[in-house]
Amino acid sequence: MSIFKMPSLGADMESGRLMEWKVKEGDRVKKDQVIAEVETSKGVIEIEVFEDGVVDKILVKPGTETPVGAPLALIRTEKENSEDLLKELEALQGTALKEETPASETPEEASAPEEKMEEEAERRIRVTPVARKRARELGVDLEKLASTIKRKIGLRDVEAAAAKAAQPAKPDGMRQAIAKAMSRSNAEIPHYYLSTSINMTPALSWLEAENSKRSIKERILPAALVIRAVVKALQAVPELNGFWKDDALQVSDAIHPGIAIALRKGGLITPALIDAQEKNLDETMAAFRDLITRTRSGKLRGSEMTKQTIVITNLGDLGVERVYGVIYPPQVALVGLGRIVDAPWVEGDALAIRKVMQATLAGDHRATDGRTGALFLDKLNQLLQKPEELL
Amino acid sequence: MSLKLNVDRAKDYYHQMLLIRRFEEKCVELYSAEKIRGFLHLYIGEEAVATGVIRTLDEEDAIVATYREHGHALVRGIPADRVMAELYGKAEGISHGRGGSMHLFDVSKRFYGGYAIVGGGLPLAVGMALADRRLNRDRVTVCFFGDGAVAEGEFHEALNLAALWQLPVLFVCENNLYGMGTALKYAESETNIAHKAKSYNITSHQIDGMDVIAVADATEKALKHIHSGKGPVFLECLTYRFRAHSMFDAELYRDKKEVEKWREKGPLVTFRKKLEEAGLWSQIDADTIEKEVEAVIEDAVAFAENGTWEDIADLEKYVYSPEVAS
Amino acid sequence: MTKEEIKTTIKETIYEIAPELEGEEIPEDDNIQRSLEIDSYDFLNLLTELNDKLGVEVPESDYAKVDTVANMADYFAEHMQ
Amino acid sequence: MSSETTYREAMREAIRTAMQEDERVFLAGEDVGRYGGSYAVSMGLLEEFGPERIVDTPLCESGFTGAGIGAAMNGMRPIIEIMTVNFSLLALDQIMNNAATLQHMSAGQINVPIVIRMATGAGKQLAAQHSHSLEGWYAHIPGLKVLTPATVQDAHDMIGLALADPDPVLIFENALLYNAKGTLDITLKPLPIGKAKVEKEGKDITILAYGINLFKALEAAETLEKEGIDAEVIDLRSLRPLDDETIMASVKKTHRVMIVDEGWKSGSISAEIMARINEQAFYELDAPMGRVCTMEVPIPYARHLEEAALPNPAKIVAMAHKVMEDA
Repeated sequence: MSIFKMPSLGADMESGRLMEWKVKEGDRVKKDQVIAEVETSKGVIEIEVFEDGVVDKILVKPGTETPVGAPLALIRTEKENSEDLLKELEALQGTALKEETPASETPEEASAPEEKMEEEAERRIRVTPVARKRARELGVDLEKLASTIKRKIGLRDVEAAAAKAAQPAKPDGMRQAIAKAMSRSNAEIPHYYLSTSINMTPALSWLEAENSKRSIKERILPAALVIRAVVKALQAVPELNGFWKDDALQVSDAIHPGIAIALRKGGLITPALIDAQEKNLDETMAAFRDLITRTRSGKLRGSEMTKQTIVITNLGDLGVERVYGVIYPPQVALVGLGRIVDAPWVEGDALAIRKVMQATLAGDHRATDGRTGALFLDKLNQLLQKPEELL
Repeated sequence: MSLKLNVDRAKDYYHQMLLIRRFEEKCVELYSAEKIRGFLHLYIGEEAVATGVIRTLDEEDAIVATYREHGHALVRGIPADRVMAELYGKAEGISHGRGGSMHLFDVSKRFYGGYAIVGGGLPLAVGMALADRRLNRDRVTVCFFGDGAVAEGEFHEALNLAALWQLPVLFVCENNLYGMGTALKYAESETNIAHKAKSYNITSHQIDGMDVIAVADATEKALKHIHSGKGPVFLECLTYRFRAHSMFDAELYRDKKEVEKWREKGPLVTFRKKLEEAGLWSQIDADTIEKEVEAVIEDAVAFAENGTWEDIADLEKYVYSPEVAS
Repeated sequence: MTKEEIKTTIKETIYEIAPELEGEEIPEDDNIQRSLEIDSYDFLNLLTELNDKLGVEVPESDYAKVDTVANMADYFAEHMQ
Repeated sequence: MSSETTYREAMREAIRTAMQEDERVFLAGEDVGRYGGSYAVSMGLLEEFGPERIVDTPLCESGFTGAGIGAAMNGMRPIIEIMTVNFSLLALDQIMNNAATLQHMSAGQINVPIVIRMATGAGKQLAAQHSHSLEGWYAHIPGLKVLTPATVQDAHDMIGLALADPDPVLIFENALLYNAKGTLDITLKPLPIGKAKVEKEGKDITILAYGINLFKALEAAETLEKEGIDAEVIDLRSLRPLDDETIMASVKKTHRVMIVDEGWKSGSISAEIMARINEQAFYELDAPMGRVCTMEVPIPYARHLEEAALPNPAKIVAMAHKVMEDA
């Protein structure tokens, strides 16, 4: 038996609201299967189960705000019950289980006649007066809201809906999360920065030629090509891909680069492009596309919010030339990519105009030193000079 | 006849009693014509009491009356037109149409109403007298009430307090023998009300309420007693109302013959007889008085007819005093 | 399809790609990416969607010709025939 | 100038000051003089002001209340003490038919500047005939003003406010408060009649209370605070006129309301307040309003039964939860 708990999807996450169960009691589940959706300050995130097993008992009803670490469900697994687990189960059975079970039944019983009444009243939406007023003011569609909120709709629901509509990922919560993480980073991590100019003309020419052969749906963005190059460079210089934990560098074999994705109305999310080392260029582009789409629709998976081994920040679209990033702890490096600009470039003994991009590395000086960083940037440069090898 | 009766006085009493009589007769007519509504309690037959008492008072003395108080109001000098307008419910009425027949007030004449809860005015009169005493004002408060009030607790409470505190109150019980339709003998174990009052240690007299001279005479004596600081006086005036209790009263409770008998000794009849005996009747020029009274009443009706209705926007006026800067 | 209809289609597609712009006026003569904070990914999406709707595929070499709504409409109008 | 004193002493001090300042003020009622007042409010005043101004009356509530009204009509500023609200029913004719109506019936010719004080409330095992809470009932009557001092400051200030008022003012003093201690600052400008007071600011739920229930509500608010519920507690102070403005402002702030009412639920002041909120602030409500009232029984004698019948902090907390949870 194991306990499926509210995951911590970020160092600053304290609780989450279980929005939807994708399984029911008795369902067989597989490791990494998405079994629920949780609403956090960063949006709705799909969460996965970590073991194979059978859903034994669901402990938390949708709509419930639950602290990180609180039990959400019991999964029957082959794992032997450790003493600690037994204790925890016992405690659950003693409290949460007993409380939750009748609690989940009582309201149903209580709401049964109400539901009947609702049917008779052609399913009148129950909205408090002030919520109704605010909904009018804020332009919130109560019918729509009522389709997701099954209980009575109150002021808070309307204001939350309005805020969500205005800013899909609750920027305030996100801003705070970023603030916390960045403050911690700056306080703890001794950063060093290295920067190099990369001639992107060969890469872009190649890519243009490549794209001209493809349908619009198969086109590859320069960003994907650069991600692919960064990943390959990291394979050559693995010390930058991993974590600083317990005063030691832990290099990660898998490369899960967190890709900084801006939300148009403010805020930035860096979900992981999982197992990028296993993906060729097309797969990288596909994963990148998918990641952006899901980020913007608030449908990220829990693992994508927690597994990043390094961050790649590309602010080139905004016209920035150089990015000096702040490392997300406990990661040990961040790659910053600037705008590709036309610049004078010395080739042999001639001056030419080339497409040039500034690549920056922010490194955790506790984990690596400048030499490692330099090796990485050099490798990245080399890779981008032979883009056909990135396919 | 201890009171010196001269022509002026005779004219005055006759005029007052006739004014009440004609005014009330007019009220019956107007009520039947639906000009006056609500309750209308008529004083016809009892004119001698109000006239005898009130014409003897000083103008600083205060009057607390009942819901059968048109007569008292008129005798006190509240203009007949203002009273009539009030009965019409017009804005020009003495209470701007808010009081009606049962609640006439004119503080400028120290006429403090107009109470329609039997016995309710008595404690007020006690309090008014208490105030005069506390403020060292040598005034009397006269309190009129009917025999019905005698059964009320407030009657006893008020008499006790007035006597206990030796207050300047003149209690005038207009005993017309009926509390609405219940004869006194069915309401009181002791029908001599003056006796009851005596038990509170109050100087108390039973007098002929149909004889204005007797009433005035007793009042004069009572006021002397009160002004000398000897406490309240109680006058039980035996009288009779000729009309029903109110307009809507079939008078099943009394015999027409009894009414006829009392009419024979009605205050106007009695007074005329006395004046004739004294040789004064020929001097008072009753016809002229009659015409004067007719004119006053005609004017009053015209005034009321021409009156306006209080603006409904002002409905909530006079619930609380206007804001006073603190 | 008139040019105005094409413009309308372009704008509708922009709203689909960036729903949070809903209600905002889309300028016709400003650079789409810069004025609306549309990044290269969104831009690619926009062109992909328009390809589906209008049947015109814009090669990367022509990106400079479709930088504003007005230019884009001209481009599509020309290539749709 | 502030000092610690009891509710009783604060009231006595206010009466004393008023009597010193204004010859027209006198105090009358059963046992106010020689006995010292049945709740000892007037203790010592007879010696100071004499029997003409501290007037012992016989047991005749209607008589002496009516006398007070008459005195007020004729230039005095009487303070009538009715021993308890229960006995005021014997004076109801005078209060309701005379004091409340004279101004209107006389079209403003007469005003009645009387102050009628009475002890009110249950909680001392005095059973059904000595435990009424009818302040809300009196608040029904136009022409009257109804005050319910809760604090020591108001026990003092409301005497002065009531005497200064040109109209009849009823002061309901909860008998359990006479011994209550609190700060009194006689230099403070009194909050006018008809003004409620926000005793504790909060953002989650408004608790409206008056008289002794103010303290029960404040205690409940403390408990709620620990649970993370930030309650706003308002002392209504005056049940007529009611301070709609302050009530509605708070409703607009918290969107949740409950009322603590010492009276019975049916036709109570809490019902009136709910109705007004419905009329004036319906679209501010985020949950049905709640109220804690006295159970609808004549107050029983036995301690546990009496306690069960009355509002208390636990009931207030429970009702607050109900209102909070009803989202």
